[in-house]
Amino acid sequence: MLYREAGQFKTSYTADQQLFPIRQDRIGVLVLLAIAFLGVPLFASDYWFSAILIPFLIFSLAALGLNILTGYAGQLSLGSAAFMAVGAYAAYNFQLRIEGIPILVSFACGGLCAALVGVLFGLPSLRIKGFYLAVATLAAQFFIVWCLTKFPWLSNNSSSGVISTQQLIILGHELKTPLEKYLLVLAIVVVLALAAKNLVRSATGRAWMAVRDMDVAASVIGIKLLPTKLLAFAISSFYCGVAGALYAFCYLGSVEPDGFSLDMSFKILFMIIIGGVGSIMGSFLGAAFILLLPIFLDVALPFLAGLFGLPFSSATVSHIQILLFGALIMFFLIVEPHGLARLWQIGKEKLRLWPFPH
Amino acid sequence: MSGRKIGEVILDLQNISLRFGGVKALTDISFDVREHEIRAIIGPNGAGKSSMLNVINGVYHPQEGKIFWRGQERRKMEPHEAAQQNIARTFQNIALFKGMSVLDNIMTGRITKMRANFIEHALWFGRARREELEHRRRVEEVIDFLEIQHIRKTPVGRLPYGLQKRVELGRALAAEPAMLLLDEPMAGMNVEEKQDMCRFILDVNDQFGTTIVLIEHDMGVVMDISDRVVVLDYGKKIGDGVPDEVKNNEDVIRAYLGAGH
Amino acid sequence: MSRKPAFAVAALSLSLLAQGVLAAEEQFFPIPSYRVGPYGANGQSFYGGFIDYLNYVNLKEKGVNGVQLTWEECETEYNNAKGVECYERLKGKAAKSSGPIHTMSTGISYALIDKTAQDKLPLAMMGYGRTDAVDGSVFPYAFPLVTTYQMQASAVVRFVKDKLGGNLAGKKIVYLYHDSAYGKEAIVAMEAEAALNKFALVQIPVAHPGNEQGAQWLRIRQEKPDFVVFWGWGVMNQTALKAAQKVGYPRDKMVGSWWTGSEEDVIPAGDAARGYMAATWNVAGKQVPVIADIEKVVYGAGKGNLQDRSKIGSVLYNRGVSAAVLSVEALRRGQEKFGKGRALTGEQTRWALENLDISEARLKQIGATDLLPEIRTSCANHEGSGKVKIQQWDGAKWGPVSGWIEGNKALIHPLFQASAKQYAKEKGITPRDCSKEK
Amino acid sequence: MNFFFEVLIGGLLSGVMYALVALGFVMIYKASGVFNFAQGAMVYLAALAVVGCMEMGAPLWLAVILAFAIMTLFGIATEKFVLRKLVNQPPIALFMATIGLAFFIEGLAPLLFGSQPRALDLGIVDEPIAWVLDNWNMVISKFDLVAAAVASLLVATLALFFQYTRVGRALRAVADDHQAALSIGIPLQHIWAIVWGVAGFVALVAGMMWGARNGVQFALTFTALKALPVLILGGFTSVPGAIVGGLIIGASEKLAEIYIPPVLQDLFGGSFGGIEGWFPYVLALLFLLVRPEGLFGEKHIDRV
Repeated sequence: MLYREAGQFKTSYTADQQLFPIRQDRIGVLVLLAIAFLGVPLFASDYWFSAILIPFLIFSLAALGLNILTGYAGQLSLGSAAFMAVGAYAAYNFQLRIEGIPILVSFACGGLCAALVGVLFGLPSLRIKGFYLAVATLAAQFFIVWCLTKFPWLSNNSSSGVISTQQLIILGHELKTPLEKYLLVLAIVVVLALAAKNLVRSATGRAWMAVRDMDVAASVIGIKLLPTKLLAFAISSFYCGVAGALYAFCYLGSVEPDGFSLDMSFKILFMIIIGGVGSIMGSFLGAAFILLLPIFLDVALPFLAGLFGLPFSSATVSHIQILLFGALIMFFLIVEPHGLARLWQIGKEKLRLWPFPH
Repeated sequence: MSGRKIGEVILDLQNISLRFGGVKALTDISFDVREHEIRAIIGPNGAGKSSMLNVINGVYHPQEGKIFWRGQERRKMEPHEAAQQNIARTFQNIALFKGMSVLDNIMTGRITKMRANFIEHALWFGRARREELEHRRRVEEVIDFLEIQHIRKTPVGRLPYGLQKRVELGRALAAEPAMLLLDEPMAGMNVEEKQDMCRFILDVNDQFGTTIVLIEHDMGVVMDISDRVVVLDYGKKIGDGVPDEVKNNEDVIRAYLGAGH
Repeated sequence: MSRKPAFAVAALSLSLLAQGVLAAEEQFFPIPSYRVGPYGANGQSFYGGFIDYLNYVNLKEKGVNGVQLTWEECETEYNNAKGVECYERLKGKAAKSSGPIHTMSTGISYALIDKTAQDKLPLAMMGYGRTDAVDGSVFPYAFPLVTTYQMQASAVVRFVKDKLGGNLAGKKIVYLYHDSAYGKEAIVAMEAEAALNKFALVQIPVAHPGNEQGAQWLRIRQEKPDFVVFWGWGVMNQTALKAAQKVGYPRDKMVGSWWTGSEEDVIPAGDAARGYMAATWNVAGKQVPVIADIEKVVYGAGKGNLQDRSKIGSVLYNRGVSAAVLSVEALRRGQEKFGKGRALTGEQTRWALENLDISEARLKQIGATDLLPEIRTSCANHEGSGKVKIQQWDGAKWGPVSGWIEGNKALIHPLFQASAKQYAKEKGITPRDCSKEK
Repeated sequence: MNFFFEVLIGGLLSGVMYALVALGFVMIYKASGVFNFAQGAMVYLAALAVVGCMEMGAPLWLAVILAFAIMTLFGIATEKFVLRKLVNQPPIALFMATIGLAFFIEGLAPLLFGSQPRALDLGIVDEPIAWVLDNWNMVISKFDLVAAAVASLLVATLALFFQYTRVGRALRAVADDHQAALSIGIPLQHIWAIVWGVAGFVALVAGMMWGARNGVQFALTFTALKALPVLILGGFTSVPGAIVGGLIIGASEKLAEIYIPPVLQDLFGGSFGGIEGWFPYVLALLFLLVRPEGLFGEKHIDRV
């Protein structure tokens, strides 16, 4: 009975409306944060920082952004990567063109630019719904990437359109090692995740979910549809934009517009499907799953092949990887359409009763 | 029915006509609603009752006619503007937010009364926090009133039909409406549930003085609780008056018999 | 939120595994390769050839002066983020010893430039990647070897000039390119050549992926150019050839970059590709002695990397071999300096790549004539050659139609230096003094 | 002016190729309400199956029949193992599942038939028609005309199939009302399997035409991206919509590629072009703002 709510009485609405109303959750989150900030840096290698943890956090943030739009406000978008691109290029240009602007301010401005563009492409959402809107967001995906290729000013006239990001200097200290970058990304992601959690439990979040669940009823209650949807587009794009800036500055160090491809948008979409649509935690679980699965398959498949003495060529292994990836997505949708977050919840409910079966 | 006193005309509909493409849904309908009264709209299936409610709270825009709200002519109005003028409603087919809990659904009902912006929400600080507490208190009053304390954290999708109807009423009540539009609040309920619902409607009307416009099929209920009844058939008004008057109206009897009732 | 404790434990165990001790006489090659996705077919031939040659050296001469060659592949799918993950995964093993890293992707190379410099691992970009890295004073660990997009474009223009009777003044050349970093790189070179040779240059971009080029080719028909210089990619190549046929533009008035000149690029276009020309620095075919020998030795021993042996001798297979030849020659050069029979660290390999001297005679000795031009690198010149050949597709195979053509170094290399200088400024790098390097 | 018409006609004929792919989407959406993102991957699989069978020694006609059999089997398997299990899920979940399916096919197809790009020779030379070229100085490709003919034939066949066969009528009934369809006496599952079979057939035709045009290779999956704006323009449920939408998209994107970049160049300087990637999408988007249900889609009224 590790996870027991019984006996935790709420005597005020304040107590009931805490970020994590259940004591075990509060402790769990604190422990998790302690591990992430203090524990991981002690043990993880550079590989884990730069190849897994940093991209995991960045993609979690992007998935969180998409989840706000798709999971909470119910507007399907296939253009997340393009908004990341806006964030990345904007942050680069703020650093480049404004002398002495702090890097964090650049990131925030990158996010704001992405939010602006997001609002622009969110405008059609008043008239267009569902798949039609999804396909319309593809317009954003292709158009934005094209603009970044076509206006050389945006990439500081680099002949190829590729930008190399500036140094990360915070309070006079240059962040160079993967560990330092990891801590920076972690801090930003934690702050934004908490903000997102606050948003979705407030009136803003309720308005989004109302629009998602039944837009006519929402408007009858007094929710203005267009501003609500646009706010979702703006905040979602802001998150994606900041994620894009981090992707450029803290992960790759150099990006080209084509890198923010449709494939990447899909990847982010998969994260929220697998992780759980309409769940903050699901965004993190999904990002972890989608990033780790191919790496796991990469390592495990040749091993398995060797075990059974199958003569798999590298190409075969790679093809099987893609195939399994697709199969797993279908499997998840069939078996647990609410994603890993739901599994986690079921697990918690089991724990509540454990060790008694009922 | 103690403290209730029927007041002035609060809503006046004049010569309303509504068309979808070539189909006429409402034709030249006029009637009024007085403050604090319970006004019923009845009629056979397809008579245009729901369309009438949709016109009142701005979901549909009639091609012809005038609407006066508290003596002022309303221009073309959107549903959320109706909500801001304190008109709340429930729906024939329950229109709750399925993914949210009972508490959140009812909290949503108070959205027009909340002032904090999204930045305050994100920081969960100051006004946002105060408002959340204050409105939670009001919502808990509604929950107490409707006797649904035990299910406040349950996702509405998991509730039985009768309770969902009650939650939907709660969401409308949370807005502290001046006028409440109820679209078949008792459809599909058993006798006990109907009695409960009647009690709630009368209590709302009595305790808060809320004006109620009600669509209902159960003639017994309508005749019992409403002050005045308007009867529609094929999008036209065929009767209007106190229950006894309407009961004896020739057109009304014909329409109902003709429709198989 | 997430379950990072599990991560941490796994991270620890995996990193320990990754940094397992390598035997002293093994030279490790990290290979971030790709065999699936849109360009998977290209990667299969290239990395097949690369690995086959490493195996060949192991089988034939027991490694480089006794140092066995080992490697590990990681699938990048030609995707930048996956490429970085692969690099980070492989780099642990490469800490002890590392051969040059070939990504065969401009995007991945860009993402690795800073990282490799920081980790002191040598990044080879043969004919792709960040071209201003020719200036080794700013990019000590990046090597755009053999030729760059700009030098290649310049060489192609020189070839076209020859074809058109030695004078380009008043002629018109269309530059049809994939609208991406890759396609845009060569624009500066084309513009510089146009100014120098006084020909009219018409630039026509094609949006990715390029499976529709109706409008572009109607425009080319309208423009009536004397030649089309073609910087295509993937499906864009076949589509261009088909579209050229569709509007009746002669294929033998088209010259492409080396990404457009493999069997994979022309076979799907069928008959439409006959007569088409493309740049390359390695000839195709099994008549090259070392290629024939690889088939005999490696495939004879059942250690071949390719399932489909028909690809042996294809342009990209041979290019993979040429990349491996160059890498192995670099190891030899390094061992001469740092000790024969010893594996080289990344830093030592870097020195070797910067001090390459591969002559015709040496190439002949290892049976690799025409697989590579002569190469002589230095701190100031990480390209080392700048020469290509032009080959032509006769409907069944690629055959060379020119000797080695060198791009206009005097025109192009200053562009690199200017660009590298700007990069150094942006990044706060103090360039090395090349006169002090040896 | 001559040039303008040349571009216009070329664009219209390209549009036919887009419509071929879009038809597959429409088939499945009409009958099962599934937005099948895997249609592009199915085009790839079908074309690969044809060249794969030919490489194993089968003549073209046999390869086509075999490929059709493979596509049908594949359709039935998809229905049985994926869609049937997702029946009561929201449409968005089904959409996601088809994205998964697309990945599955992209892994499976090369495993079965190899991944190297190959040519598919249908015996039609893609050259300008000499007579038109001589008399009008206009380039009109033989291959494109054949493609247009094939597309017309396909649409006619589909129309006949829907109009005059029992299965076809059942399919139409399903599109209107799932309950009503049951009364015809064909189980819904069978109908869906048949729909996927038909979509497979459409994919096969599209795959062969595109494969013959650009080579059989992974990039065939991108054809789906060309079909999406066609769908929004024409409406997801309309066969004529797919054709007309295809023609509009094809013509306008070609004209745009020729005539818009010079305007942008005058405005901003620099080099533009390559706008084909996004132009159809933006066009479709603008169109949607005016008519949210597409050209031929049904108007949707919110009922409460």
